[in-house]
Amino acid sequence: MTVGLVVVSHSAKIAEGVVDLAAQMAADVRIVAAGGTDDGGIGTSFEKVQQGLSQAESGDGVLVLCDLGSAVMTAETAVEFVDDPAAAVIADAPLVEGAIAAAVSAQGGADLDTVRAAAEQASAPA
Amino acid sequence: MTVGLVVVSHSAKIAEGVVDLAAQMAADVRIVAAGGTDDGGIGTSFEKVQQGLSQAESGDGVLVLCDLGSAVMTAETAVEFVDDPAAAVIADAPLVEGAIAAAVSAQGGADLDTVRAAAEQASAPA
Amino acid sequence: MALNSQWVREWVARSAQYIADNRTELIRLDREIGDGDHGENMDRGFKAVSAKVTELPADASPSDILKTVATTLISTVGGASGPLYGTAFLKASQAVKDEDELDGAGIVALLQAARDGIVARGKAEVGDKTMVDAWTPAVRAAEDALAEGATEQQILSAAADAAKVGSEKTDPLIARKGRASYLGERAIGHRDPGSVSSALLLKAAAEVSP
Amino acid sequence: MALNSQWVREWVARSAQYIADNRTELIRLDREIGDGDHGENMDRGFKAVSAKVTELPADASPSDILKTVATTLISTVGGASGPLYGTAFLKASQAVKDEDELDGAGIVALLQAARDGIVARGKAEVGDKTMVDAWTPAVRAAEDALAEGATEQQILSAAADAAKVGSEKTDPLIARKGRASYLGERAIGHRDPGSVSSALLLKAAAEVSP
Ligand SMILES: Nc1ncnc2c1ncn2[C@@H]1O[C@H](COP(=O)(O)OP(=O)(O)O)[C@@H](O)[C@H]1O
Ligand SMILES: Nc1ncnc2c1ncn2[C@@H]1O[C@H](COP(=O)(O)OP(=O)(O)O)[C@@H](O)[C@H]1O
Ligand SMILES: [Mg+2]
Ligand SMILES: [Mg+2]
Ligand SMILES: [Mg+2]
Ligand SMILES: [Mg+2]
Repeated sequence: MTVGLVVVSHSAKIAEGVVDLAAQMAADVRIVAAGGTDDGGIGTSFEKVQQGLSQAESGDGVLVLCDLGSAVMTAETAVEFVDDPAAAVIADAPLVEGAIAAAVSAQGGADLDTVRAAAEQASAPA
Repeated sequence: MTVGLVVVSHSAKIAEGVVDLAAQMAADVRIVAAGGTDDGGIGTSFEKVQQGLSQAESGDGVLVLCDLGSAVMTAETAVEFVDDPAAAVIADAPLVEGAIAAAVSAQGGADLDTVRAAAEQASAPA
Repeated sequence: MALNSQWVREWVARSAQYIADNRTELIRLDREIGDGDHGENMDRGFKAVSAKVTELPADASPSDILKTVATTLISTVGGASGPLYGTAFLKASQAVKDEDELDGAGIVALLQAARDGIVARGKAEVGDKTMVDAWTPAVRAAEDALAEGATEQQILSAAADAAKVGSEKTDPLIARKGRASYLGERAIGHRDPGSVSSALLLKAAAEVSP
Repeated sequence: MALNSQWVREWVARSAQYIADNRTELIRLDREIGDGDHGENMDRGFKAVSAKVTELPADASPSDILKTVATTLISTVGGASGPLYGTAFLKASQAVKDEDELDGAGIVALLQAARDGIVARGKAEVGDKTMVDAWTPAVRAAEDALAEGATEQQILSAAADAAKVGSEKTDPLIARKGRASYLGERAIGHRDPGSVSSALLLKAAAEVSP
């Protein structure tokens, strides 16, 4: 299929909104929201990220986008618990802009490295 | 008071979530969500941005954060319709990361130029 | 024959009709290299414009009508084309301020102002695969026609034809502005939707010109 | 006296108590230079940890218990301190694998592994105004105490005291990691909340040591 995406945010709304937005330009890409704590508050949920990683994986790897440093740390921890950690990488990219660029790149059939590079080249709005 | 912020996104959820997140670290800053179209769809609303500009203004100016190029264009248009266009500037910054950095800077009492610089220096998650 | 506010009203009505007729096609084009809403955005905008223009007083000037078009598009389109076309019609309105009748020079000034508004707002250049690729050749063709002593109708027809050719020439381009710029080489082979809607608007302007 | 799984269980229980007692204070500190949730995060985490550890079979090893602490914190804390402490306890669990009793060297290995886990996860250095400013002096003090032939209890007390001093020394610092790094000079004069919770955990470890 294509590279999948997990959108890790401290806010469930942000994660869901980013998925809506990115999906508009990437109908065939698995993009999974992992936002907020387990009880819906502001924060990150290891379980949501873990589920996101497995839902987004369709055999071509997963790129993880994060909003704050603690989201990155949660995501890194979750990636270490995955069966094949090399199949999931965390982008050093801004959340919304990186997710859109990555989604469009994945939609075009790019591999994980290329999708990651697309996210990491995104900076301010294009 | 402090510099205010308007968060312009194609998604109402993203804009609201960014406001929730930024407000956590900036209790005294006016941060206004301007997300989605007038009927709640994906897109931008000139009216919402215009209202955001006036609600966020408390005398020290407003910084506008945007997600995509069309949000920037909508925001620029709205700023041109404001009474004192110099009091509202658009950040060349990623939406979530820029908003948080700007909110914390505004909370500390920084002026509009400084708040803008804080947003524009934010890139990937810190 | 110089063009008056009646021409502007008919331009608006015909534009709304062409946009409605081409709604599905504009959606299809935007789905290929964008988010698929250009037809919806433009149709919502021009339906609102039609309604607003009908409500204007009978003695509204061309500038008044163009200003209503501008503010309505800005408020209702909801995509990049909203501020772009909105700014275009706003600048056009300012360019023909205080004129009840537009001669050839007035028409060219209107078109130039519209194009300059789009460029000021979107910062795209010719070749960036945007609506500028329709507007800039249209303005050039109108300027040339004016210099050759053409009628208002001929000026607008030259602009419309050039816009259509300019739009077709976006097919092989890589986009450097707007959403399609995310696609890189994958945009090649697809026509820019905004250039197509621009060509429709200019076609409408020419057709309703007496 | 070498420390066994009973010590780990009591460490967990005392930690949960100290975190609950200091919930409001940790919230207050995090409100000054963060988002105000550190007390809530840690209290939620350690309440869950207490419950999970109670459910473990009676013959669970120190490593087993530490692993349960780790995975529970990772799953329940919801802030930066979740993956940080989670990784700390996970590495500690791996460091004492297969040991039923920890002598002084075992305790030092546990503390080193925890600290290294935090550094690996958060990439903070001493002086960055984070929990590392409590852990690194704690580990050094424990190493020194071990070299001087101290008892397990003395090693843990030395670590706890050093962690407290290290935490106090975060007051004048500018933060270079975590949320407080957004504040620049405004972080000066405030104690890092994570260093305070770290000092509490190490105090608990020392106090329950026989
Ligand atoms: N920066 C720009 N300059 C000029 N035209 C642009 C620019 N960005 C986008 N466009 C035009 O807008 C069209 C897309 O409009 P629309 O679909 O309504 O907006 P959106 O991309 O926000 O969904 C594109 O086909 C292009 O012609
Ligand atoms: N990169 C890091 N390395 C080490 N410790 C960190 C790092 N980032 C944050 N911390 C610690 O985490 C504490 C904040 O924890 P908490 O409030 O639970 O998380 P959050 O900042 O996500 O709300 C800080 O006081 C600091 O000690
Ligand atoms: Mg579109
Ligand atoms: Mg759109
Ligand atoms: Mg916190
Ligand atoms: Mg938090």
